[in-house]
Amino acid sequence: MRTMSYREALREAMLEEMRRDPAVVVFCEDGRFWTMPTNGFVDEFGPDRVPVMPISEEGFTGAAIGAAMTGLRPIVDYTIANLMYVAWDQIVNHAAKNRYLFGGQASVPIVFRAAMKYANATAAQHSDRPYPQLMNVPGLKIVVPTTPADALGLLKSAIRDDDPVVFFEPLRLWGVKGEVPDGDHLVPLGKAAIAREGRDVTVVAIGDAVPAALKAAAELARQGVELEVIDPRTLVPLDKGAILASVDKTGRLVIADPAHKTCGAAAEIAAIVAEDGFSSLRAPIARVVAPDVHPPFSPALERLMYPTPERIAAAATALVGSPKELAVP
Amino acid sequence: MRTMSYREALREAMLEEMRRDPAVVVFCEDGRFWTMPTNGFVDEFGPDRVPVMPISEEGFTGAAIGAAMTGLRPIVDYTIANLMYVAWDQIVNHAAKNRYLFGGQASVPIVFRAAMKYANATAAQHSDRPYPQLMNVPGLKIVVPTTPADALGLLKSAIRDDDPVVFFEPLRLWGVKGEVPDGDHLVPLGKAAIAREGRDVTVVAIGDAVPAALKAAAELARQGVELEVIDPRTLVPLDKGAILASVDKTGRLVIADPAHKTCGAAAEIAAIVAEDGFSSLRAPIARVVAPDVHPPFSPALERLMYPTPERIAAAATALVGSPKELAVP
Amino acid sequence: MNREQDLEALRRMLRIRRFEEAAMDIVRKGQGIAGSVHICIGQEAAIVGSCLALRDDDYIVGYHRSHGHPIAKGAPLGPLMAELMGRRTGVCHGKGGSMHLADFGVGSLGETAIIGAGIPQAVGAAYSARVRGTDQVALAFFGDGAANIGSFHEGLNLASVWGLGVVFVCENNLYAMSTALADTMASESIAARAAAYRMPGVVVDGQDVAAVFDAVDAAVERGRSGGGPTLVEARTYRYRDHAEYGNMDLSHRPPDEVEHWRSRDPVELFRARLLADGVAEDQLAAVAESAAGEVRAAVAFAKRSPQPAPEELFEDLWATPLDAAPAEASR
Amino acid sequence: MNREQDLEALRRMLRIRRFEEAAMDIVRKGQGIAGSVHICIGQEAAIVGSCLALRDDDYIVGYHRSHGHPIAKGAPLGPLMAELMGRRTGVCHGKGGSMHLADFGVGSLGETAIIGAGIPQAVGAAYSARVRGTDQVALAFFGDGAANIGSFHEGLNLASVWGLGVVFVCENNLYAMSTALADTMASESIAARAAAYRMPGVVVDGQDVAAVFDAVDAAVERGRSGGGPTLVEARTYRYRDHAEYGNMDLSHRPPDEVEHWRSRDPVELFRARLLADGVAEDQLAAVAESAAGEVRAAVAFAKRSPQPAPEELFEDLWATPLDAAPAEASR
Ligand SMILES: Cc1ncc(C[n+]2csc(CCOP(=O)(O)OP(=O)(O)O)c2C)c(N)n1
Ligand SMILES: Cc1ncc(C[n+]2csc(CCOP(=O)(O)OP(=O)(O)O)c2C)c(N)n1
Ligand SMILES: [Mg+2]
Ligand SMILES: [Mg+2]
Repeated sequence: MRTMSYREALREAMLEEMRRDPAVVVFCEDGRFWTMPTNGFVDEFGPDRVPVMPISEEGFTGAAIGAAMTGLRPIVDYTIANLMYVAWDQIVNHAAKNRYLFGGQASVPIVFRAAMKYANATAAQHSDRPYPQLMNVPGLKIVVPTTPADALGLLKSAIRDDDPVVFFEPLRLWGVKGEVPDGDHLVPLGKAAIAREGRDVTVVAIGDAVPAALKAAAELARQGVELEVIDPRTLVPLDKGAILASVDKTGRLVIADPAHKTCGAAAEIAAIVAEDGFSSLRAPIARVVAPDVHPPFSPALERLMYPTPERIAAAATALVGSPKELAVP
Repeated sequence: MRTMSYREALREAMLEEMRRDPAVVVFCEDGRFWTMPTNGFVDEFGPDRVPVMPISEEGFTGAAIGAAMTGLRPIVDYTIANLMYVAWDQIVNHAAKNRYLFGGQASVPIVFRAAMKYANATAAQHSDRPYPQLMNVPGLKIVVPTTPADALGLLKSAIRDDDPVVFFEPLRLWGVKGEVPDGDHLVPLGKAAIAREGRDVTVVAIGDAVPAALKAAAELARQGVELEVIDPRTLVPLDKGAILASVDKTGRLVIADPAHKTCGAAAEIAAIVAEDGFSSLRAPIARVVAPDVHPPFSPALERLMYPTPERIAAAATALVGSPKELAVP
Repeated sequence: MNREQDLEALRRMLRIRRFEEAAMDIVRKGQGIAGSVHICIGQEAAIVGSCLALRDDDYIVGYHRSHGHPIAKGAPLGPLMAELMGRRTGVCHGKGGSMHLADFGVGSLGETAIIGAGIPQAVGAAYSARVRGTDQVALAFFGDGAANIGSFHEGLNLASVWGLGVVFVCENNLYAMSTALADTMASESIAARAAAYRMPGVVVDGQDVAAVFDAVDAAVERGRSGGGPTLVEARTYRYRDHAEYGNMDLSHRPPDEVEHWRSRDPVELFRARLLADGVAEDQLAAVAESAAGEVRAAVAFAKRSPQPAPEELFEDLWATPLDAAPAEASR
Repeated sequence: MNREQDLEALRRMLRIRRFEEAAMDIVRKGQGIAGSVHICIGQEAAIVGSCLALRDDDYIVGYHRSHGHPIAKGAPLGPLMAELMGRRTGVCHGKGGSMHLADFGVGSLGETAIIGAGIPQAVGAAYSARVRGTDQVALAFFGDGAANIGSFHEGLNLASVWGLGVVFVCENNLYAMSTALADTMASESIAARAAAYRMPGVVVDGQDVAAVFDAVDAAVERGRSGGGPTLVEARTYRYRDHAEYGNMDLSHRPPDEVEHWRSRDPVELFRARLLADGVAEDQLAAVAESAAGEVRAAVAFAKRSPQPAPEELFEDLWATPLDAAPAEASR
């Protein structure tokens, strides 16, 4: 075991895969700058594999697609998830579609990295969590790791995957440290983690709602309510089996997600359970998500946006009836 | 009453509003061409209000935003919904956000028109139904009319609305004719239509799934199963009250939508009912939607994509148990 | 071009012409080509002259007016025609259709229905060649309408900054749908925009296949030897309206403009040149007959090919399937 | 500029300088400015020279390095500083913060955190003026990094084709974050790109407020009288690193480059010029004191302003609220 931060895990994953496979290249504005996880890569891998990047998201995303269809495996780092919108056409109309459109003649093995800067006082144009939009687009695999070990293992798997993978990183978690297995640590796409077992309420939590759900679970456990916290880790393909099995056990479902409510990942998970797990459900499904308003700049307002341990605990408690008084910090 | 096609209704709405308000302008590539609903407008309104449009979706969407913040009310016609992706940054990061970002100092009254060419053998890059993606973005009102009267009345309301409205038109319905009230016909945003009343199963249908659901309802009625068909017409704001009231009556819900399944409008409607209408539900919710695969070019394959009367009838029938044999054409 | 190349140029132009005539015939008769069909008749010299300057392993990327490009790059015609008819034997298994022909076997990386979007993809293919240590070049075809979209700007700048072997070939047919280029671009020429990226920009007579070949050949040479990208603007004209959507003709164009360009039919011009150069009438007739025969065979192949089976709807989406994840769920 | 304008130019440059110094001080002391703060100190002449050439009812659009623009356009400082502190009295009610200052009251249509995106919005404002029959012009500020993005290309082309009164002002501070312009653009200058749109492109010394004024004034005149758009490239330098995110300095820059530009401080240069021109030291001191006083008052206003109340999270999103729909539901 090693201890590293989420951010170090991202760097380590890219380093290991670039050493392993000369087809891996990195496209990132200011990717050589000291603030970036790829700082120094140019010295080891040379300017061809870490090219200087003009501010041209559409252009370099298209270039990554052309490169991927002809033998490379680009990692495209948008640095801020909102900047994907500038390249949306290339991601949605091309990266996601080209393999299908061309009858499988070529694959598009790209990893699109997108740090999500929400809860960081950068206001609406820099704080989005756009994975629900992309979940509606077939052809993209979508990952949101929440621990350093998963960041490492999923990023390495994503780089080796032959399909386009969009890799969303809650920037809040970049600084979090954790244990990481030694050796060539791979985490498969499409496999949920049971972050905590429990019998009373299933909490499917996404991104930094996972640590929030774990805090809520620790607090409620003291009151005799046991939450089962499931971290899907991969949103497409979603490990439906793990979610349905848990709801089958608990009969109650809370979905905690920092993305917007309408047509969010939480809506999809709720719909799946309302379709395929209806007979297990003993209570309404509850979504603990960001309201349908943009992240405001002001920290006094922005902290009202995202799932907190308190909001998750309150939703879970409401589903089981009301036990003793809550005291989540 | 007048009789007109959906396409004529679009033209009529724009004509009436441009005559009424000199601030209304139209941005459309080839908007003066005979194939377009705005053909001839330049003769009446002049080249300033119907300017020639280079192929610059990002640029002219940005220009529409600048114009809207300074007193105009642009109608931006993308002609094909997929082309919105090229302008996604301007739509999502700016049109939807600017009012909020600037503390309400200016509004962004734009209507974004987007014809959806699915079921038309134009393959994946021209056949998307991207409203679920935009439903996840606060700040945009979203409309999908299904009759000529609604196309007219909703487009006129959208043009008069002070917020950005995205107006999705299933191209399959452009040729459909229907009765339209005389005079200044307005349909309010945010109000569902009960397209058919029934007591057994609620079918919330979107876009050209509405005529499909009505066919299914007519067929099932002969077998004694009464579908209630709800056409939300506006997806944001969604008329939740109408949907919940219907499910409260029927206890069963089918959602029929030509958009992709994951994180689609159907997922949102399912989630709302699983949250707020759970106690009314007597059966699992069923989604009759496009599978998570791109629209293929080949008509032999593409016709398997979207909700048909048969698929809707089958889903509704499964929810009520199995009545007599079905014979939907 | 040498004599052999001359005849190959004629053959490929005729393949395109006959292929598209056959496609229009199928559309007209309702025999099974659905969707939007964009005919490039009139532009064959610009397309073929460009592709003949490439090696087999060089790359091309195209756009919605897509039939000519893979044909000019040497793709077999049967799977292309089957694709237009949406058959399972189509080069894209019926998934792409007329706007998305692609034949990776001959370096045709696909055509896109989104204006301008192929341009940066070609840049990426050239970048890929450099990283992989090959000297392949990449050629991007696009229309005049694409010169006003962001990807044009970003793609040309990237190629220039990275010093890549890309040839940007604009088939300037003067119109984007109904819109005249003169109304949407104030620049003197599209080629003049090359200066903004410090790359050479040349205008060439797009009806003269040899002139196009020469211009593109020089650009390819430059690109292959590390000299960076070039923008070539081929002035040409399409003889059909934007797409084959019924009762479309060129009636909204100035008649003398149409007349002028029709009198400069690229196939006729080149045939006349070859005759004047002393090539035997027979030889030309043989080339013409072989092209026509290939197209007849392609149509026959396409028509007898089966429709895709329903389960094929779900094929070709993923390289590694979605259910690859093991069932066990634990951290 | 006449003498009155000279003093106004100095006043506005000093407002910006003092305002940003105060903001940095608050950041450093952790007194309540969160998020990314991009300081434009060093670039004041480019900004003020541009805005002084505009009328009060003309429009400006800016970018992430946003403080200088509304100040130069004449916005009161208190609501700007309150915005940086996320207060309800902020010019954007605390919704926008440092990257999104806007004061529509003085024609400042907002700053955007998305590179290049403001450029076409300025074009739209100028278009709007024409449709509404006014002679307002619109000015777009953007950085050198923005010259490589699609919106630059599309925006300039649209303004040119439509013949609008837009002035495109590039504050070329030679870097985009850590990336030198020379590495991402092969063109000789940003101004040279104007030729691709048949508009004039001029390079001006961005440290000389009078030179900037003259260049922009001519462009505004041209735009206002129907002569179309102009691209002005002001060569300048920022004295802080990209943003105030702790331990950032200019250590990765060549020291003599930094030295050279620091020796050309736009405020110092202009003050020296005015003194040499015979303006009294007193008068300059009075201007300086008034600017400093305004900033002190702005800081005091911001600090004593209340935080927004929780329900304000939901305000300012819609012009017409979502629940406006009547309950009745029938066709
Ligand atoms: C980004 C984008 N905008 C608009 C369209 C609609 N459209 C299809 S073809 C076309 C005209 C293209 O003109 P040009 O590039 O000159 O090619 P041509 O058709 O003349 O060969 C337009 C506007 C599109 N497909 N993609
Ligand atoms: C479309 C987009 N790409 C990238 C970024 C990240 N980013 C923010 S500022 C910046 C550098 C901008 O440089 P320039 O335009 O020269 O302005 P300057 O910061 O030098 O004033 C970058 C890359 C962004 N905000 N938007
Ligand atoms: Mg053209
Ligand atoms: Mg800069």
